[in-house]
Amino acid sequence: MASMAMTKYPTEPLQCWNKAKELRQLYYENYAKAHEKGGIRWAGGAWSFDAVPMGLGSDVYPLTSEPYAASIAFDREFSKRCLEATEKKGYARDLCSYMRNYWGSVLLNEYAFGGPFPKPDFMWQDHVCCSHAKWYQVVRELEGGAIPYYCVDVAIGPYSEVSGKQHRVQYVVDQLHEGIEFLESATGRKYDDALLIEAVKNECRSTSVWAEISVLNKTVPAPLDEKTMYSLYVLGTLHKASKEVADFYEELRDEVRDRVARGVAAVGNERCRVITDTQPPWGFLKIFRYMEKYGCISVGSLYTFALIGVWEDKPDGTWGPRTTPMEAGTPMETRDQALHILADWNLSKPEWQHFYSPDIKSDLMLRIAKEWKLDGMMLHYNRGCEGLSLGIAENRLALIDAEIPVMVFEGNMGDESEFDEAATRNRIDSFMESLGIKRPGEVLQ
Amino acid sequence: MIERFADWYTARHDYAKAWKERTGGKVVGYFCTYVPEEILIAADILPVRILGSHEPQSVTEPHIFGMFCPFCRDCLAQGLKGRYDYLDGIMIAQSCLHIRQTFTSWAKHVPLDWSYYLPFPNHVQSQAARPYLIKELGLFKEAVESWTGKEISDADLDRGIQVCNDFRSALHQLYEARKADDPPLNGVEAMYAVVSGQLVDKTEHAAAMSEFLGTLDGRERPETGVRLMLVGSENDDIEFVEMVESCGSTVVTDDHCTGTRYFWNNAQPGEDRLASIADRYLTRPACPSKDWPTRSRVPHILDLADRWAVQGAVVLQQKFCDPHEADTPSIIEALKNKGIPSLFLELDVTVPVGQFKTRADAFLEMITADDLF
Amino acid sequence: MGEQEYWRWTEHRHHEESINPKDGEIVAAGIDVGSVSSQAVIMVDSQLYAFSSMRTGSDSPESASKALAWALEGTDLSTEDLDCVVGTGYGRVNIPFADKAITEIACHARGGNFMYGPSVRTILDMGGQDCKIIRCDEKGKVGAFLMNDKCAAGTGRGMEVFADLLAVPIEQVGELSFEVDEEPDPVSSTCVVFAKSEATGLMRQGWPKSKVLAAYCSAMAHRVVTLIERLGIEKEFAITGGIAKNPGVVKRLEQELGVEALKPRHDTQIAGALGGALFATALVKKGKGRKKK
Amino acid sequence: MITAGIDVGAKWVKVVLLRDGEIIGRGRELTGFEQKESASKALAAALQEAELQETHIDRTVATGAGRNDAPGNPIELTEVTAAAIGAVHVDGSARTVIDVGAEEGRAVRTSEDGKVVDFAVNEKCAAGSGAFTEAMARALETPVEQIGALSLESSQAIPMNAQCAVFAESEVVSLLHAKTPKADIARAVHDAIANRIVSMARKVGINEEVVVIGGVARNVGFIDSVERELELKVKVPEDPEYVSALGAALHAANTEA
Repeated sequence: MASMAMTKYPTEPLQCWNKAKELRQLYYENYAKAHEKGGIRWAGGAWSFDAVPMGLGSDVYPLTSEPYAASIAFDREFSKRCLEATEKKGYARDLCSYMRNYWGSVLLNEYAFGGPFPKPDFMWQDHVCCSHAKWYQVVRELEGGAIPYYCVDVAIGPYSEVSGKQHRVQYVVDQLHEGIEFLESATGRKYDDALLIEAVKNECRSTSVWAEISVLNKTVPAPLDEKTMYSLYVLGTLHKASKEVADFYEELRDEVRDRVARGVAAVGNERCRVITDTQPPWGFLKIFRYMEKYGCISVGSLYTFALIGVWEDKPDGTWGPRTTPMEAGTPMETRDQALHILADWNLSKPEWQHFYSPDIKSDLMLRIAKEWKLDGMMLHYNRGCEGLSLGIAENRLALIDAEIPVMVFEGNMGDESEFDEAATRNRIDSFMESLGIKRPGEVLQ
Repeated sequence: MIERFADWYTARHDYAKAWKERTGGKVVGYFCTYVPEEILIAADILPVRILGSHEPQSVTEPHIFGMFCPFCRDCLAQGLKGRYDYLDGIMIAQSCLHIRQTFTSWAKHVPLDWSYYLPFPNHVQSQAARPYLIKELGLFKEAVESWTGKEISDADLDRGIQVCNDFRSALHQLYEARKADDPPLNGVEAMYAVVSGQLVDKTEHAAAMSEFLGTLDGRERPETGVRLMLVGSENDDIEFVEMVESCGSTVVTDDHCTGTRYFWNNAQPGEDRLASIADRYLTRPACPSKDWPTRSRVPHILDLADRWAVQGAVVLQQKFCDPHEADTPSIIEALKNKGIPSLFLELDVTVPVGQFKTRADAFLEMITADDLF
Repeated sequence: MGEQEYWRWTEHRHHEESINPKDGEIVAAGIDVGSVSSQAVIMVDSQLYAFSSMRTGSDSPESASKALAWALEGTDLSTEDLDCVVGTGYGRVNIPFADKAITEIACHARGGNFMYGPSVRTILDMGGQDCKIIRCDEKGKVGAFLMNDKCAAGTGRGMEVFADLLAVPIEQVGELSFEVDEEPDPVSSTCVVFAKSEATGLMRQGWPKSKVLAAYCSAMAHRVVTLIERLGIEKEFAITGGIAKNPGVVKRLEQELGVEALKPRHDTQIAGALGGALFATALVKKGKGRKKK
Repeated sequence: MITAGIDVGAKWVKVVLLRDGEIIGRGRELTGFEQKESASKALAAALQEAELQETHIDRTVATGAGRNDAPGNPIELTEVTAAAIGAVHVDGSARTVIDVGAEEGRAVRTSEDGKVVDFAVNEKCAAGSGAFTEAMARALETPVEQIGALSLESSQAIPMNAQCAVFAESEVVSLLHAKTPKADIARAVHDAIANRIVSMARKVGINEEVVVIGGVARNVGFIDSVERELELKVKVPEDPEYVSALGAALHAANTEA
């Protein structure tokens, strides 16, 4: 009854929800069945330059490890077996929990979507956190040492310093050229630059449109809640450079625009806006539903906005989608041009900047707090991910200095044994009390 | 003789302050051994590696999430407690995420004249790394020049390279001596000798070392126990090595960034000084965070084990050190295939003697107990 | 600390009347001073003659001499008759009258080999504060071993904490854990202390003790299995130490491993001291005993 | 107006009755397995002291891990807020509140009117709670209520990491076997848990005054270690274990119905 009484805004389900589910399903099938059609399978990270292998042909299918590992984490029983298989192999329990789930799936030779684990024909990774390159180094060993592997180092310092230091972009571009030679020798295929250019354009489109969608969530009430965004942004982590994803994001953007126009809310009783930080404990997304009882909605996170979204400062001083090379009319006829654009575009990814200083991330969070009209933030101290938890304690201090209420909860995105649901609910209660928001039971009075 | 190294190790802060007093030069504290000390020395700067103090502390929790390694937190504690108040600047060469946080939090909360982040390439096995690093070393050189207001000439660089090479060569001779059936020094002494080299003026250290090497033959030899090598992450923990050797072992070599990885190879002098330095750091025995796609550490470690005739390996790492955790099982496996047993231990700020001594004792019994069967 | 301590194993001793130690060539002793209990074993020419098992006090030399004295009680032997004494366990470094200290790992392997015969290859010893998996050869010599990491989940202590919490004598914990209609889910927490609060929660929900114990025994068995499989299990498999007397853990562990543990011929708690006594005997044969001093 | 504050903790249930802000009754009962019963008993005890019937209570607020088992379908309040309100009431200068109970430790930064500004809770590890000292007391074969005084007799500090309680226990045992004086071990134990707690407190910031509440605050050895680690004196109100119950009762008086 309470929530009924509080409802202020109209809500309705997303039209393109099912399409998102289908795309995801199809993606994992295509990868598994690639060989049936004489196609190629490759594995890599959600941040890999997936546009590059697309130059090998239109029948080349990726499996990106983080979202795959997250799907494992959804299945608690399977995840438990995966984590244990990895531990039994002698790997530490405090390693990246995505990595441990993924390794377990390889060790058990079980694919989360049925059947044995489909071995990739080659591995194509990128490296910004300690675990990225080691991830597939170990996979190659677990798979017998024969799978060709290339990894691009993108840790060249903050993008803000790139201007005037073009050798830093060049370092990435040089590796991408080296990588294309690798791809040709690994697959015996002739590389097609036209396909690469096409893919780069799609990547710029999908990642900038995702930022546009995130911007729409500045609206009160928010048209999307973070729990929903997870299921949508994931497509970008699967295959940001594919036409399907780019097209889907444009369709989604139009629908979200329409929701904004009609004042449709994700959470009807929205009265407290927060964002979270780092990946959530995937097995426990219901904590978001618990927050909603208080009318508290997470409108996103730097993670959901900027893991895939590519951003820039807009003339009016706000944060918005980065202008694509197509819009800017930047020439993209040659392989080298395409690779330069691709490298520069990715290096500007906000979610990569905090690797060099927590201040960069703190500033972004403060900016989001202002532009997205937040009442507070919930930081997930994520034991499962060193990379995104990097500097999180300093972020917390910076937010408190800026007098933004912060709640911290400790957990693990992919290892449920490190998340305590009851304790977390209790923290949310305390946090809501400190924000002066009464518990659901009292709302009627 | 060895006492001098031990004194430098224990009184490192007094040394640095005295050096500053004496020379009027600048002291730079650095994190990670990928920092090109040649360039700092060329600028008459004293580079000191920032290490922890192995005491439990409560000051870093607000700054570094507890899932990061104890070493990076112990180091930050030193800064927050003002133990390095004599530093003029700090710098880091990009490697693992853990120690990077020590640098960023230190730069943020401990007021300093200068700090520098050198985005050292991780893909050292790629052709692309060399031209990139040479340019970065150039930028770094310029940054030092504009800070000190003094140009670094080729002659200066040659001196920096020479000083570091001589210093490393001396340590190599020390390690050569440890190949003997009855090494003239034990692991604790060797640790004092190598780690102090990361804390003091390298010319002074090299001089002291050659003097010490001269006394080795006449030296009364400590009793030789089971020949062990230490493999893993940062380890400057004297108490730990004392514990392991007190159980009846002698540490004869190591693969630590506080040990051989730090001084293993020299820079080859050439026309392009920065290129020589770049090559030196790109080809040194790698930190696991840079050792990919090929894991070059394994053959290197097996080679050390072979040449120093080790009977067993203690594989240890800072708790939560992901790069090492990703290597450890493969290393243990490779050693096993060579017939070298290993004992795995996790390092924390302090050594839980009770638990670790039992493991160490049992490990050594395993290697030696034959005569009782 | 007046109230009953359910978590302590009961104290006991025994000696073999059929053996006359005076006829023996070598009389050797092994003393295992553990964190919770201490055992002394006397062997005559490598035959088990007498043993005692009692609680450890906070003074290890005292506990050691007490255990030894109790083992000798009622025999015609006195400490002077011992040719060699080996100390093991946590207190090993602090047994003044011991000729040598050898770790519980080596001793459990050798003791296990004596107890279960030369076919034993993998030994699980769950002590109060650590859990050891030991690989050994037909002579009982250690080939490899693995111990729990800094998280003590799945050590004997956990079981003691539960016995205390539920006021069930530790000897009965195992049996009681089978008095359930169906196996409950294991307690989720791997931390001994939090498993305790989790158990308290379950009791508050009205779970019977047996069900709570079942949930904890299986959690513990599972934790240990993971450790065992890290080292890799090689038959025959045997369990030493107090935990071997807890069918609640042992049966569940065997089930999950798909391997049966050998049945013990002696009190499994004396395995360490037994191994010590065997080492002591070997030392005498090597001329390292007291007589030669 | 008469209000009741019921704190159903992991080990004890504490009850405070207020008449217009004045304490008129208190009750305490071991929580045990029968949480509901214990809570009612504790309430009954408090009512008896106040010579009142349950029907006289205008509003009840419950806090603590077992608050949902408190009698008289109370308003629920988390431990964090209850601790803040209670601590600031007993000591107006309290800005950093450290609350250490049997199984949880928490630190709260408060405003002068007792509002929660920031808080941190000891994460899933016993090393930062009373359970730790209890386990260590057993290893030391010293009654837990004496271990505090014992550690004050210590003459030297022994660095020990508060990690897994059981693992630390084996350190204690090793130290015992190494003939380390019990007093020094006791201090090492308190230093270890204090280290854990102070780390947590530093997270929310140390703004004097620092007030320590909860049952463990009665442990003089723990307080001594905390003060050494913080390098400042802390305040311990009398009957520190009742402060959160008091906070709950005060909240009951102040929430408009």
